[in-house]
Parts: sequence; C-alpha cells; structure tokens
Amino acid sequence: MARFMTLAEAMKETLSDGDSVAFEGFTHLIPHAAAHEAIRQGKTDLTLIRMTPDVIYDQMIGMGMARRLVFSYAGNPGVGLLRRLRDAVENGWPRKLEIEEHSHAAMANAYEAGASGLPMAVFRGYKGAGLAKVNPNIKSVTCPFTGEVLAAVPALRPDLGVIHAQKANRQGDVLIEGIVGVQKEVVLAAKRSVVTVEEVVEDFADVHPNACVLPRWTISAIAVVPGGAHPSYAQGYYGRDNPSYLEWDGIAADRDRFRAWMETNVLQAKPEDFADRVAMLEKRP
Amino acid sequence: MARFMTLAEAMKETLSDGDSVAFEGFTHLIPHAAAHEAIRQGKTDLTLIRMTPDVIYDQMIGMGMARRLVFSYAGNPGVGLLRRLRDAVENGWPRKLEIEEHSHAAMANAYEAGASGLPMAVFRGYKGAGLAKVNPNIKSVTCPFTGEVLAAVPALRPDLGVIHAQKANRQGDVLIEGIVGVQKEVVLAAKRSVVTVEEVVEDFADVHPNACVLPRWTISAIAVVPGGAHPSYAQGYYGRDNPSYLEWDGIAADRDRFRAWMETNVLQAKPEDFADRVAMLEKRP
Amino acid sequence: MTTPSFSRDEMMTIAAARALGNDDVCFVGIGAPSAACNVARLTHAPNITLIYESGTIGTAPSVLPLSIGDGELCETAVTTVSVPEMFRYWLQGGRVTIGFLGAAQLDRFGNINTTVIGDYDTPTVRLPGGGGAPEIASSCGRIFITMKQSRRGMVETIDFVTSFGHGTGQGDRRALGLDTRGPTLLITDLAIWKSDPETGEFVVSSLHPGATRQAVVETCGWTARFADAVEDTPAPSELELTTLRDLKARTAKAHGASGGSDS
Amino acid sequence: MTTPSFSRDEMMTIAAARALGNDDVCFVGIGAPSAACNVARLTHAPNITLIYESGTIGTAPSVLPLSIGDGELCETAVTTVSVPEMFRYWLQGGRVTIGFLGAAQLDRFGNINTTVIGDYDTPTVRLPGGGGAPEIASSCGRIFITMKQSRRGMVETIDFVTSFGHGTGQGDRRALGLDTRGPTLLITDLAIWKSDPETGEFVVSSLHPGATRQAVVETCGWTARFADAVEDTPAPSELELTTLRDLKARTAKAHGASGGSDS
Repeated sequence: MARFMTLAEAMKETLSDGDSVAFEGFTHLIPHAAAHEAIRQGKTDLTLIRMTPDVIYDQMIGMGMARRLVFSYAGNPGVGLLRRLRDAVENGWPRKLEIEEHSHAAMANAYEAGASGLPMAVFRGYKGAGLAKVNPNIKSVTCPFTGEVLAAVPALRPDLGVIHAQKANRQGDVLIEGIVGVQKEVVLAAKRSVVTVEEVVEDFADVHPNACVLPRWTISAIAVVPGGAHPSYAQGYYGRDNPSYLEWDGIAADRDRFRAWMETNVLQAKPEDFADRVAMLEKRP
Repeated sequence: MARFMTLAEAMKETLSDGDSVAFEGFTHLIPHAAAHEAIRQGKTDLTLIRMTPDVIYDQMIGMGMARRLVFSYAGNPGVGLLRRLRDAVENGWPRKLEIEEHSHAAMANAYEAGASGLPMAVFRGYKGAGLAKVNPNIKSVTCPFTGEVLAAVPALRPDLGVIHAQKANRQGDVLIEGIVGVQKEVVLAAKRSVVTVEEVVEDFADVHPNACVLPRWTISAIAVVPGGAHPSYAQGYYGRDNPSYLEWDGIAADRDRFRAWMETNVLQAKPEDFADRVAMLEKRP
Repeated sequence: MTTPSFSRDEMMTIAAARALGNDDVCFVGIGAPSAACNVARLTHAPNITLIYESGTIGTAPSVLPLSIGDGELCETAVTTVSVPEMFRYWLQGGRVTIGFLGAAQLDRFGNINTTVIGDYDTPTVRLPGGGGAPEIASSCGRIFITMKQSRRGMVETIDFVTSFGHGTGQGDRRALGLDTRGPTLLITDLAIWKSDPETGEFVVSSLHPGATRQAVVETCGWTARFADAVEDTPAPSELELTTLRDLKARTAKAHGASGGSDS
Repeated sequence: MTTPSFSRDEMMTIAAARALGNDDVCFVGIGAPSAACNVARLTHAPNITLIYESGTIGTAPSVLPLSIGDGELCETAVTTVSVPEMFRYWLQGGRVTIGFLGAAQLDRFGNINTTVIGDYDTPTVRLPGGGGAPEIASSCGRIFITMKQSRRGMVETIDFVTSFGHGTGQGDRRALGLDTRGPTLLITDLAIWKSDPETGEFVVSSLHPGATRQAVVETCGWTARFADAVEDTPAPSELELTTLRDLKARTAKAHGASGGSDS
C-alpha cells in the first residue's frame, strides 16, 4: 500500500546494496531526482536494469555504484554515446561493469512477463542477431502447434522499480500520461516500487477511464518531487531541457570534470532543487 | 485502410461462408447490428469465436449458421443459460455444433498472441482443469530458465473480426472507451475487420493520448449504425437494455417462438432500426 | 416456527462479506456474490479493492451490476484495463488475494463444476462453462466459494473439474506446482465450512442461526464433517442487514424489479 | 568546382523521403532519418504513418524530435501506446511496411553493427547497442538504410551483427524462417543502392548529382558493384528543398541552435 514519504526515506527503505533496480522512463518521465538520491545514499553493488540507460545510469556507473547492467540501448538521447559507461566497459573505470545486453523487444517483453508473473517472455526475435551468441540468457522455445522456434528471455523482476509520474491522488493512486513507456510494467514487475510525482491532487475524478493508473496497492512509496524528471520532461508540466543533455556530453568526457560536477550538482544537492531547475522551462501542453 | 460503407456492404465484402469470425464485446459494445446483418445475409458454416457468446451467438447458432464455436463462457449475462446453444449441443438442433472450449485467460491470451503475430499464447493456466483433458488445442511449453511447465494455446487469427465502437473520425480512426474488452486485440488479430460506430466526428482532437484508438489502416470497413450495440450498451450513448436480456430467455426457450422472433426482429428488420431501439434508454455518462 | 428477521440468503451474503478485509483485493467473477463484496465495502472494509474480470479495478458501484461488465463498474473504477491485461498483469500477476467462485456442482475438496452435467461430449445439461474460473482458482491467494446447500449441488463426485480445488486432498495442489492456497472457505445458506489443513476437506466450522446439523447433513451430497467445536454464526447486525437491503433496493430501482442478480 | 544549391546531406535525406509512399507505415527507430520521413509526409506522402518506438503511432511533428520520445510526437499522434504493446502488437504484429535503420558499420549484404567496434567482450569502442534494430530488421516488410559513405562505415566484414540483413547472401533470411524482405535500399550521401534479388548484395542503381563512380568506390570499404544502367538521382525539387529547410529551421528555433539531430 502506497505510503507518502520523503524521497530520502523512500530510497532508504526500498533500496539496499546488492539489489537489482530499474529506474525506468522512455525519454519522458525519467526519474532523475530518485537516481540522485540513490547516489547521495551511496548505494553500491547494484544491478542496474533499463531499456535505455542514459544520463542517470552514466552517473551511477561513473560513481562506481553498479556491478552489472542489463540494457538494450545505451546512449545519450539526441546526443550520442555515454562516456562514463564506455569508460567502465572499455577501461574498467571506476570498476569493472558486467553487462547483459538485449534488444528493446526482449526487454519490453521481459518487463511484460515480469508484470504478468511469468518466468519468461516468448517473442519472435533475435533472428540472426549477434546478441543471441554472446548473451546466455537468450534461449528459445518451440511452438507445439506450428514448430516455429521463438526467442525466450527471463522475465525481469527487479528488487526495486523506480519511476516518475505526473500525479498521485490523496489515496496514493498514480496517474501516468503521454509516452508511458514500460513504467506500469516495471512497477508491477518489481518486488518494491518508488514513484516520484510532480504533485498530489485530491482525486482523479475527471480522468479518462482507460488512462494509465497504478492503484495505490501496487506501489510501496510515493515522494512528491516537483521537477523530479529534469532534464527529462513531464508532459503537462515542463519540456525537455535539451541543453543539459548536450552539456552532459562534455561533463562525462572527463573523469575529473565528472567528479566535480557530481559533487556540486548531486552530492551537495537536494530533491527540492529540482523544482528550481524546471522553473524556467516551457510548459508543455 | 478503413472505408466507410453501409453495414450490408461491409458484411458482404468481408464475410464468406466457412469463415472464422469473432463478433467481440465484453458485455459492453456488443455488435448486435452487425450480427443481425450477417444473419440476414444467410452466412453459413461459420466458425464463431468469442470469449462470451451470448444473445447474438445464441441467435446465429439457432439459425444454423455455425459449424463450430470457440468460446470460454456461454451465458446470457445476468440471466442464465443460452437455450439455443444448449439445444445445439445437447440435441444437435438445428445442426450439430462442434465446440472448442477454453478458459477466459486462454482466450484473452490467444487474442493477444494473434494481435502480436505469434503462433501461440503462453500463460500459467489450466492447472488441474478438466478442459486440458478434452481440448487437444491445450498444450504446454517448458520454460528453459526455470523448468516450469506453462500452458500453450494456438493464437486466435479470425478471418474476420467485428466490433462496435463509440466513434470514428473522418479519417477512419476508431475510438473505444470504457470497458474495452478484447476489441483492440480482435481487430489486430483478424485478417479483416468491420467496425460499427455510433457516430462519425470531425477529429479526436481532445481525446486522451493513451485512449484506445485503432488507426484507420488497421480496419477494413466502418459502418455508422447508431444504437448498433442494443440491447448491450455504449458508454456515453445509452445504457444496457436489461429487460431485453431477460426477455431473450423466454424467446430462446422455444424453437418456434425463436424462429418467429427472428423473422420479425432480424430478418425483416434493418440496421437503421437500432437507433429507435435505444432512443428511450437512459443516456449513460 | 418463528419468522426470522432475515433470510437464509441474507445470512449467506453477510457471512461471506465478513470474511473479507480492508486490504483484500477481490476478484469478482461471473456468478460470484458481488453483493457480499459490496456489503463488505459498505460496512467494515471501505478500502477493499474489487476487481471484475471485465477490466474494472477498484470499482465501487452504488447498485449491484447485472453483469460483470456493467457501465457503473467502469464509471466508479480507479482504472479500467483491457481483458488481456486483466488476466495477465492482474490475475496471473498474483495480485489478487481472494477469488470468489460459485458452483453448479462442488465436491468436499473444493473442486468445482460449471461446465456440463453428464458426459462432456454428450452432456445432459450444457452449463455456461468456466469463464475465468480455472485461472482464478489457481492464481488467487485464497478461494471463497458460496452456494446454497443442496444434494444436487454438493456432490460426492463432480461430473467435470472446471476449476481445481484440492483435487483428492491436501498435497495435490503442490504436486501441480500451485503455491496458492486454493479453496479455504465455503459459505452456504446454512453454515460456514473451512478447509481442513490436513486433508483439504471442507469441515463445518459454524452454523448459521436456526440451522441444524441435521439440515446441513440432509442438504449435502457427501458425508458432512463437523469441527470439534462448531461455532454459532452471529446473526446479521442491524448495519449489515440495512446495508444489504438498501443495496438491493437501490439495485431493484435502477434495474427494474428483475434487478439484483449476482451474476 | 560549382557550389551546389543543396548539400549532400540534403540530397541523402530527400532521396530517402522519395522512397516512402502514402500507404507506408514507417518505423522510425533511434538513429533513423526522421527528417526523411517527415519530408515525405510534408510533400508527396501526407498520409504516411510514422511510428516511433516510444509508442507514438501516426505522429506528425511540426519540428524534428531530438529523441524518439519527445513530447511533440505524443501530442500529434493518433494514439500513444505502451512500449511492450509497441513491440508486440505493432512491430512483431507485422504491421510496419518500412523500417529505417542507421549503421555504425554496414556490410554489402545489409548486415548492421551498432554494438561494438572490436571484440564484444573487450571492445575498442562500446557503441550504444541495437535498441529496436534486431527485431525491426526482421519484422518490417522492408528495411531502408541511410548513412554517409565512408570506408570506416561501409566495411567488408562488420565486427558484430547487431541486426541481420541478408547474412552472406540471398536465401539466408529464409533459412532463418524470415519471410520479410530485409534491406532493399541503401541511401547514402552519394548514391542509391538496391539489393540484388539474386545475391542480396547492394548494387549502386543511381548516382546523386555531382557524385562520381570513383567517389563511391573510394568511400566504400567493399568492392562496389554498379547496376548495368546506373541512373541519375534527380536533384531536389524546390518544394523538397524548401520543405526540408523549413523543417530544419523550425527545429533549430524550437530546440535551440543545437537542434535537428535525427537520433
């Protein structure tokens, strides 16, 4: 049952060293504030799971928090490569990073299977693809009706799922609108879940009946963090801060500059700072 | 690409004798008008597919149009048994009816697999259930990661899928709201599709971004039939006509009364009659 | 013979309502007592989550639906999802604590038949079938069964296993790989039966006001077992009875005189 | 040397746009030329359906997105679905006629690498990876590839098969059970290449204005083959060029000077 608490309390209660955790968001609604809180709390030995690890995972990997990464596309969206991730994979800095690499279809299906309580996802994929040769978690099943060989991957069931959403109501139900990505699935697939929201409203009385709503009893903790997706965006609240994504490319290119930036902007910062960061951004419809 | 046409044209173009066809709707938005048009056109040797065959399939079976029925719950919702269906199964009247019986979970998964282009659906089901012993289309696959044995059923890929929806826009996109059932899946799973709608609007400009919308290029034909779900209901348009469901129990109880009722209310009726039938029903919010 | 101030049906519904709690997530399938679920919601369990298989989650109807897909269910729900999602994410996902099932035939181990009377291929009576029941029975945390007692319904051997209870006794579920508890409670118009943790059999644990052991035995097709200490089911409270009757009255008014069916 | 009135980049984008039709359903993955898709939509193919893997279907952005999940894509879409649904119902469902892919490394058979340069376990350069590409390559009706020509990009042998094209030649797709056509078109800044139906190899079928055979050969890491009759790609029309430049200008204005990246 969803409990409202501070972001610091939420991450402390739900995330432990050694856990597998998915901070999900598909360009939209990326939970930056929650990731920064995890960084401040110095969590370590994490297995990071995400379809599109971008800036926040670059930051966590650069801080040496990750033992393993499960992913399908590791890029800075609209910009290019992730330089901290590359440094970890190519040079083992600041520590060696194990990777388990999939395709988007596999990851999306694996979250769907996790939400569905299944041990595996079955789909038509990886035909002729090199990943099937290097990832032992890509197997197959044969259709007993047609004989077709289909791909199978293990369901994703993270210890913790973390997402950012537009709003919660007072009862703790959470509403996600626009590009909803795999956010519903990651919360349902995870053993525990944290949702940061832009605001709390009295109720969702006027919401569309088929909108993406997570009932309160599917969520562990809710923290109100206005601007908590910055520099990602929250439809209806603020637009994407594109210059910040571009700036990251330069910051992450150098180990010292990275460390200094993290010290100032993450370690010495607070969840409340996110509201200021989006104050000047265009409000999106 | 969706083409607007009369219901008579739509059913003539898309449904042939011997086809497999799913007229879907889960209590809400049941395509009565389209089913009646198929009856008037005297289609025969059909394989009827539906999770919850109710009055319309009782009618089609009673008229001898069905060779085979694939289903998971055959009842008159809120009332009881389907008497024409029983007569066909128990007594072979007016013709013998083959049945392939599943659970709801199996049918829902099988539509989902059909929409997903997969040959089969995999789920955790039929444990200890008698249907697994009498239905040869219930098989299993073994998870290569955990060894768990899961149920497998063939994907549903009807020749034709028929649904009723609230509205289309001028381009032919279709909006379904409220209890959406398996309607999206059946259209995506079927080779051809017919959608009857309450009305056509200029555009969906104000619709929720995550509402259930079928793009025009997924639909074969759209026919405007106000009231076309009667005595089922269309959220936002008219409520369920409960007395008609109760009345059906008496009509279907007797072969002659059934035939007479069908002659008057279906064979001699037109799609336009549905608008009158819902005129007096309470408008639902 | 005194005229009781409540009917056996009312007692059955209220006894079922009492078995539900605030934290329960309850799957209300076709034929199940949505009256009981809604009485619980309107009395001691205001935060109970009711799910109907039509896709409505966290619904709070002011009148009882005539079908599992009435518009009122959607209008009052926290969210309404597609039917494939309902069966995949919500039921199979293991999120439902209690599944309510009815039965045309029931045996002492909680195995249920709603498929056919007689042989499957040449049935005497073709019943509606299982609907969601096969997977409700396996995926929900616990299963509650409600039915009126009769020798035709509570039988030694059911004609067809629509949904699996405890098979031929405790251990059979685990042998099938099921880690849910299966049928734990049977609420009839005469008594409350609980599943014996040793044998998996239903055992009478409580008799409703006015019901006798003899009445239970005579209306049960298997040899009824009674707990060492059989309790007395408390009579419906004023609040319970008023809530149920108001609900039924609102339902009758909304749907016409025919309203109020639970299926 | 004359100064052309258009750049090679512009020619590449416009040539790609021309290959798209009104009835196409186009999957615009990461790194793919959404500029080309949107120029097609704004010129000869107003009814083309553009799908971005973030879940937006039938989107019509007025400026180019910086990422595949920009808000503008959702705001202008016919509908926005979840990412699992996108990959199950829409891509795997076989509804996409054309998938656009880019490549870090490409071979003559349309096999693509966007995963690693060097060995997979000890890479020289760790690239972003495949994202949707492995299943885009197998599920879409046809695959169009766009990239600037270079010997580093168009290579004899790619280091890793991120997405499968024609393997080592025609027939390899069918052997894998693939009944989609795979890469049929390669559009570079110098030429249009088409897949040879016999061998599965890319063959130059048309040279862009100002591009020479020699330039194509020198910027291609495999031995370039030319069709018997190599055509001349028509220069961009006034409308095409204006449409593309207006789109880029709107994009730059909306996103700032840095705007307009296709990925």
